[in-house]
Amino acid sequence: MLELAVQGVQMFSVLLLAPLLIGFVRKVKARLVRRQGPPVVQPYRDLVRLMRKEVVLADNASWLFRVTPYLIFAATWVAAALVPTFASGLEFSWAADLIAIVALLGSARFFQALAGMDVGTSFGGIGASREVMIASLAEPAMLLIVFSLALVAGATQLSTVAAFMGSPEVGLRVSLGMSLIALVMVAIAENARMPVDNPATHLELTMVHEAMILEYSGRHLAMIELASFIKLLLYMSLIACVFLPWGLANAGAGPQSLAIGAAAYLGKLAVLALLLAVFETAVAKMRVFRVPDFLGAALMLALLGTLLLFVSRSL
Amino acid sequence: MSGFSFDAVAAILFIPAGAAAILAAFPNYRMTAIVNMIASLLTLLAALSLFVTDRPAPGQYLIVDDLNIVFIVLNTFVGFTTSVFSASYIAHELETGRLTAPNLRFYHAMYQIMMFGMNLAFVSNNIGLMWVAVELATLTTVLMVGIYRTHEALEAAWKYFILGSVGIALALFGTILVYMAAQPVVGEGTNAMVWSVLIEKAAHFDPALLSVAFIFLLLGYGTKVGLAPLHAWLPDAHAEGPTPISAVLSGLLLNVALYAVLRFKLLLAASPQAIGPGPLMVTMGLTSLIFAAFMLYRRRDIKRLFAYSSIEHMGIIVFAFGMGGPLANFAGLLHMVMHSLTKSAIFFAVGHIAQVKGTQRISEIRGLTESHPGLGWALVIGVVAIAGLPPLGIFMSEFLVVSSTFARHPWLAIPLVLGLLIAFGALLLRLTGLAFGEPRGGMAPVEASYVPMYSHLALVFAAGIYLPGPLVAWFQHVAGILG
Amino acid sequence: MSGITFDIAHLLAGSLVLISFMMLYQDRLFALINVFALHAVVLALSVAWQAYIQDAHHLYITAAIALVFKAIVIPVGLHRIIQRLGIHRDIETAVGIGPTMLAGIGLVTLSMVLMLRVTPEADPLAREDLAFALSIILLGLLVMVTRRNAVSQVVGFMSLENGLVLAATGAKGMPLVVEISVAFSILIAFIVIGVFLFRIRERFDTVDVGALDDYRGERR
Amino acid sequence: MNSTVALLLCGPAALLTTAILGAAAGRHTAATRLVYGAAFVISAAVLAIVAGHLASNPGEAPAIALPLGLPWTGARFRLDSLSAFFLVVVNLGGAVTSLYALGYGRHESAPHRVLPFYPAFLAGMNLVVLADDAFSFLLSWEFMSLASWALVMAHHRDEANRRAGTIYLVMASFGTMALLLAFGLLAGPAGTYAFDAMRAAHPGPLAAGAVLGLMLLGAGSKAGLVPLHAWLPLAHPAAPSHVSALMSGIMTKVAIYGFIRVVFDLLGEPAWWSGIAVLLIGGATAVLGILHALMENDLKRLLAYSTIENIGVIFASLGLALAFKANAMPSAAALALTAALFHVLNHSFFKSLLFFGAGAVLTSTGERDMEKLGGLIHRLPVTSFVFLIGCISISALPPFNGFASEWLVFQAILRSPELPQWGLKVIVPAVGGLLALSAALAAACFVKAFGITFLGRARSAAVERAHEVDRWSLAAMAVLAAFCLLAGILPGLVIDGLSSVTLSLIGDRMPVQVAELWLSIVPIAESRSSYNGLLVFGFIAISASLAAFFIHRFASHALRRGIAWGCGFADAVPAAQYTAVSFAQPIRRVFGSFAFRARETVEMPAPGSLDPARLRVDMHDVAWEIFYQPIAGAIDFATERLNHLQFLTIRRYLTLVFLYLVILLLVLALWP
Repeated sequence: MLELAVQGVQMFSVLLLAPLLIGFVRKVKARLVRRQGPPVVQPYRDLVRLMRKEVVLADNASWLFRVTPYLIFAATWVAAALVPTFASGLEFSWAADLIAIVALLGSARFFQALAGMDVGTSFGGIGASREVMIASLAEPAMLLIVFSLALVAGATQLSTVAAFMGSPEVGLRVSLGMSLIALVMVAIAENARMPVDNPATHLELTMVHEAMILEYSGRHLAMIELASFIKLLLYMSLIACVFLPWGLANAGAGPQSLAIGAAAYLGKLAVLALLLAVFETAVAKMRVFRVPDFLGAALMLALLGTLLLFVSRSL
Repeated sequence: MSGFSFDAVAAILFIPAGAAAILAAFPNYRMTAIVNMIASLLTLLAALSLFVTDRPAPGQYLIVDDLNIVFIVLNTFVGFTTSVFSASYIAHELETGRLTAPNLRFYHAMYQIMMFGMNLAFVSNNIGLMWVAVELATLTTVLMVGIYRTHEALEAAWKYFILGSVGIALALFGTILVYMAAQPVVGEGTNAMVWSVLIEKAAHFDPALLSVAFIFLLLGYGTKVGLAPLHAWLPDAHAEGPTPISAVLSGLLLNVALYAVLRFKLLLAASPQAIGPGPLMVTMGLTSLIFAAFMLYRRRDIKRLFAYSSIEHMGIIVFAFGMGGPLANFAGLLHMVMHSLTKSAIFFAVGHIAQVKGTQRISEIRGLTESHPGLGWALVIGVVAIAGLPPLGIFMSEFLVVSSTFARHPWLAIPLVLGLLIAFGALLLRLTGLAFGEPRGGMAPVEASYVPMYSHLALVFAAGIYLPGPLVAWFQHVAGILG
Repeated sequence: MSGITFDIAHLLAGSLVLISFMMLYQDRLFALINVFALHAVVLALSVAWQAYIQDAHHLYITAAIALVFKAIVIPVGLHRIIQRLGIHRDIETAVGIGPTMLAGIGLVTLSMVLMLRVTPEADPLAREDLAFALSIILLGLLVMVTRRNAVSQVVGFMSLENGLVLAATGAKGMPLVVEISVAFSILIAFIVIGVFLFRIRERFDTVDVGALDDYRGERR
Repeated sequence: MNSTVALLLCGPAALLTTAILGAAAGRHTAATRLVYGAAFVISAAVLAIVAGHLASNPGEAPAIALPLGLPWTGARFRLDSLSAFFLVVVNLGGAVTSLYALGYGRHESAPHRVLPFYPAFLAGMNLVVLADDAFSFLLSWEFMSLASWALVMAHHRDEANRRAGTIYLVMASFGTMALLLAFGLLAGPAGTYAFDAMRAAHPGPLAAGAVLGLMLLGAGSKAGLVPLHAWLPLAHPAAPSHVSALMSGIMTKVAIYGFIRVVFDLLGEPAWWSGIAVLLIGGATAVLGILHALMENDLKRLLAYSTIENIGVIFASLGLALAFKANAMPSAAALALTAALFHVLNHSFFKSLLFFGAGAVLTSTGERDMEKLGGLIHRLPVTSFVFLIGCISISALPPFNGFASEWLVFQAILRSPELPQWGLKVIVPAVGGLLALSAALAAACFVKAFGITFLGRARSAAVERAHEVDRWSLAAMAVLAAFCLLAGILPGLVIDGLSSVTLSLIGDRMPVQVAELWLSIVPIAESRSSYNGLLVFGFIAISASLAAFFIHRFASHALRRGIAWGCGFADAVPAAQYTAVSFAQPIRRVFGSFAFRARETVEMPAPGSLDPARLRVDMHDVAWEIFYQPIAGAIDFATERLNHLQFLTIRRYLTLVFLYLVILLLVLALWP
């Protein structure tokens, strides 16, 4: 029973925390460039405002265009709900392992790209084609990372992986470091952050994610925004639970350990968000056709990590 | 006819001979075609009766054994169907005036003489007699090839004649050598030429003489089999003569020569010290196969195309017999029968096609399956069959040849397979051009019976699916004889 | 058999080979035909000699056939044809005389080597005859392939047949069927060639085979 | 017992009679309905018989030998679990295709060229799967090729189709020759062509290697492995769409059956390296296939190329199974083999579905070129919906079936560290990376396929006139879409169904899945990895509808239609949309240079001139240039040289004979 509760809490906490995280990142970034910046809760306000607004739908938009936001939101949310945040061994964690989670995000992207092409403007096309190009490199990299994790932990089940990474016998492995770097790079690309994409721009020719959702407005846009917030949170909690598994409570453990877990989790998020903000203010956005090199590097790192594992094993 | 009671054997010789005499003297040329058909039918019946009547003991001149009975029946059957086809074909030639009435009488008389010659070659137990018969058949076909008297026809016939008679000479020398090899063992006189006697005593013959003899025989008769590089007469003779003759050449005359080669192969195989005939035949077979396969690509004349495919298949058959062994020999026999039926059927189709389209140039014939479905699809089936695709008979023989060869001598199978593939590519290319696409050329309907064509194809199809037990047993026995 | 008979047979056969060589270096049609006639005569002699020593009387017939047909009828006929068709009288050779002769010598040695491999217990006369016959046949072929002119090819072909007759008669007790067949094949050959020459006369102005070759079925 | 096989053989027999009927009544209007109806009934019947057999006595392998075919072997047929599975694949596909064709066939311009061969094609595939001796197998195999060739040639007036047909049949008989040689090795000099005899005889390592190579050539050329794939994207689209579906969805699977039958069943224990070749070829095929598909603008050719990709995936996991089997890791081998077979089933579903959709587009618009389509989602609502499902499934996205099988493949790859050989240890994850890449590219490819074809605005007038296709076609597509979903959310059932096959071929099976909680699938252990399509599907459905409900409950419903944003300019013409080529451009930039030696050249007009600047892209099919053109050139050269021999003078021919004689005599003279 407790597990079920924990699972529920987890699901909704993800939902609630995501905007806050974005708000926090934005605040920090503003601070770093000596701006006041919007309040941390601004994203919530934006969402609510968008919900209230009417939807302006392009003439040519089809039913797919209207269904997509909900599908994207659902897929992303389910994926996020399956990643251990403050407690592992969740009730439904076995419903999908890491590969499945990646694939869920993939389906979300699939629909987003289609929606981008639905209206029939060139912007949607640009966004969609660049998005799939990025994905076509990010996904294999992600899967190779999964491989190396699975080779270390002997499982693709996140709870197991997390438990293993928490345990002492992990030791310090070069390949894990490589996978971590690769994972970070992939996460940046997947969440359309700098330097791959600029979440703040509206200059059509440089944007990827924003171009796809250019035609969205009102509640639809809200759904999509929320989904992208959740996605960022998801990747952060993924990194957290795999590479910083400390304090991760086991579901069914006592309330106090759960509390500790929650606290640890918030701390990790804060740190990661801080790092992200600093990084983003430090780097400049790269040309679209530099992105393949960036992701190619991630891919190579991941592969290298996988292969190095055998070496380190044999030593 | 030394020492038979009646017979079938006498019949299959005398019917054609008699018919030839009648036809030569026959006043009404319109009737000749029918007489020709009837005679061929009677011969066929006589040949079939060989199964029921008890087999006569081999005499000094004639013999009927398991080996040649296959050939005889096949020969008379194709001879009959061809005569049926030739009736309609020749009628058309008469209308178009390419042939005149006297030509026609001559043509039919020659046809029967040729049948006589071939039958005689098959039943003869005497290597001298066999030689005479083969030459008789050859010379008659020479005359028939030249019958149109066009430049091309004359040239083809002349080429055929010169190369053919050189072949004659070489074969004769080979025969003499065999006699000389036999004479010290068997003793002087006719006995030293009686095959059934020779084969018993072959072990004691002088191997050196036998080897030389076999080379001459292989070249002499091989010229008529059309093995490269002795093939030169074959494509033109096929292309320029009347189509029924092309059918008979490919379907029968090649077999006659092949039969002769086989007989002597047996003789040689019986003498251990002599050179093995296998390697020679394998080499010649492969050469012919690959050479013909390449030659298929640049052909512009439809009949010449299929003439080269005959060379290719003769190559396969000789290769199979060269390989020897029960599987390969079985395959060789089967392939030979199937090839005769298929190739003659193809030539029937080609004859009608050339008549309705008024040309033999491949480039001027298109989309037959649209303009003349009956002919077009017959051609498609024929080519599919000749290319060794299932479910037609040649597939089975090629299956056996290739697989058994690869299991025994992998390195021989590679060129074999390559040759088959190259040839297949060429045939398919041409077939696509002929049978498909926008129809081109004459659209006149065909006034001819499809019966001979489709009956052959039906037989080939049936054989590809099911070989009746007796036939198999019989083939296997012969394959055993061939060693 | 006694030495002398053997020597005579040997002599005749050998001279046949020699005459074949003579054919190789004829460069005029008439001369070629005459040499061929000589060839036929010598053949007739050697066949007759064989008939005598084997006392196989049917061989006399063969000798007669050879004499009558090959030494008389055919040469005369060929002369006629040449005159009627007005063929230019000299022969274009494809290969020079010298190389041809060398090739001829090579062929003779080859046939010797081949026949000497035959086990000795075979009757020596037969072996000698075979060797000579084989060389005559090869030389006849050589004539055919080194001459461009149809008539000379025919002649070469017939000298080849002479070789066959020699071999056949050398073979002891070979049944008559062979001689008959040889004669009759020559007969057929001659008739058909004659027929051809006529047809060719209708169509072309020359029997030069090259002219025929212009009408090859497929032209590029 | 053995009557089952006899009963099953009635199916092909009936189909062949139908073919004869079709040939007889080809031009008659009722013939279409008759033939396809009959084909549907027969396939369904065969399906029922197989199901009955599996239900009543699984594990038994009834066999029968007819006095046909090769005399001393006879025509042997056998129904073991493997053939049963592929029979299901074939006849399921056959039944649905016939259903589709009941409607689609009416638009056929030359029915008399399709009706006779369609049932024959089905019969051929059935026989291949049932055959139990080399002769019957090859006969049916080549017969299948022949029938499909005839179908490709159905629209023979089109030059391209004729070329496709020719190349196809040549490649097919090349493959048959390779198989023939392989069987020759297995049968041995004695010529024991029955499969059970081959099973008994264990070839040596060299022979086994040769057989494996020949099977890769033979089965691979039919299945479309790179570089033997060249015919496939030409031939599959050339046929009428329902036939394309059969060729791409089913016939390639029959080829895979051939490979499994020989390599896993007849060949006995594999050598450890035997897996490597298959793995590498499979991975390369997957990536190259999907890259070609991405560059393609012809809808049907795009689908054909994506078939090549899926074949690559299947072969890769077959190679994995080989490697595991060779190293005595039966459970892992069973996992890999199950993944392969599962993907076989799935691909037969969604590829047929997609080809049906392409056919529907073709009939309603007359266009195959995506650049002339667009906006069809408004004209063909149902078709576009099922096509979308097909696209999701083939892109390996949860919760549909494509993902389930690819997930299994990855799980199998994750067992690779247990392999003893270093080569395999390193190669397998690399191949895994290739598969992941191909999966991602597949998603991109089908975003393009669906987006350009069905979304956006109409690019040609043909689309404006388009209207939804007939009920038969829609029914067929709907059925397949349903299968895609079911196989995706209930993979456990399929996996358990496949257990008997892996048991018979490998001697082990995956753990029983139906027992798992909530029908989730657990390849090894729950702590290790598990996936539950049903639950994922449920979650997505629930949360999506929840979200929708809350939004519509509490947020605004207001909705206004307006023109799309065009940077302030008036509504641009449809031509201004992103085209298929431009969509593929980024990926072409990334992968094109090595995969197609793609080169982009920009021609700028002279300064001041008003001509447009031009961007030209030239891409090459590398495989074609490396493998096929040289061969064609060599043959051309040889024919040119040899052809002179047709034009010699008689004297020269005589010289040939003469020389040949002299040479032979010399040989004899020098004979020891």
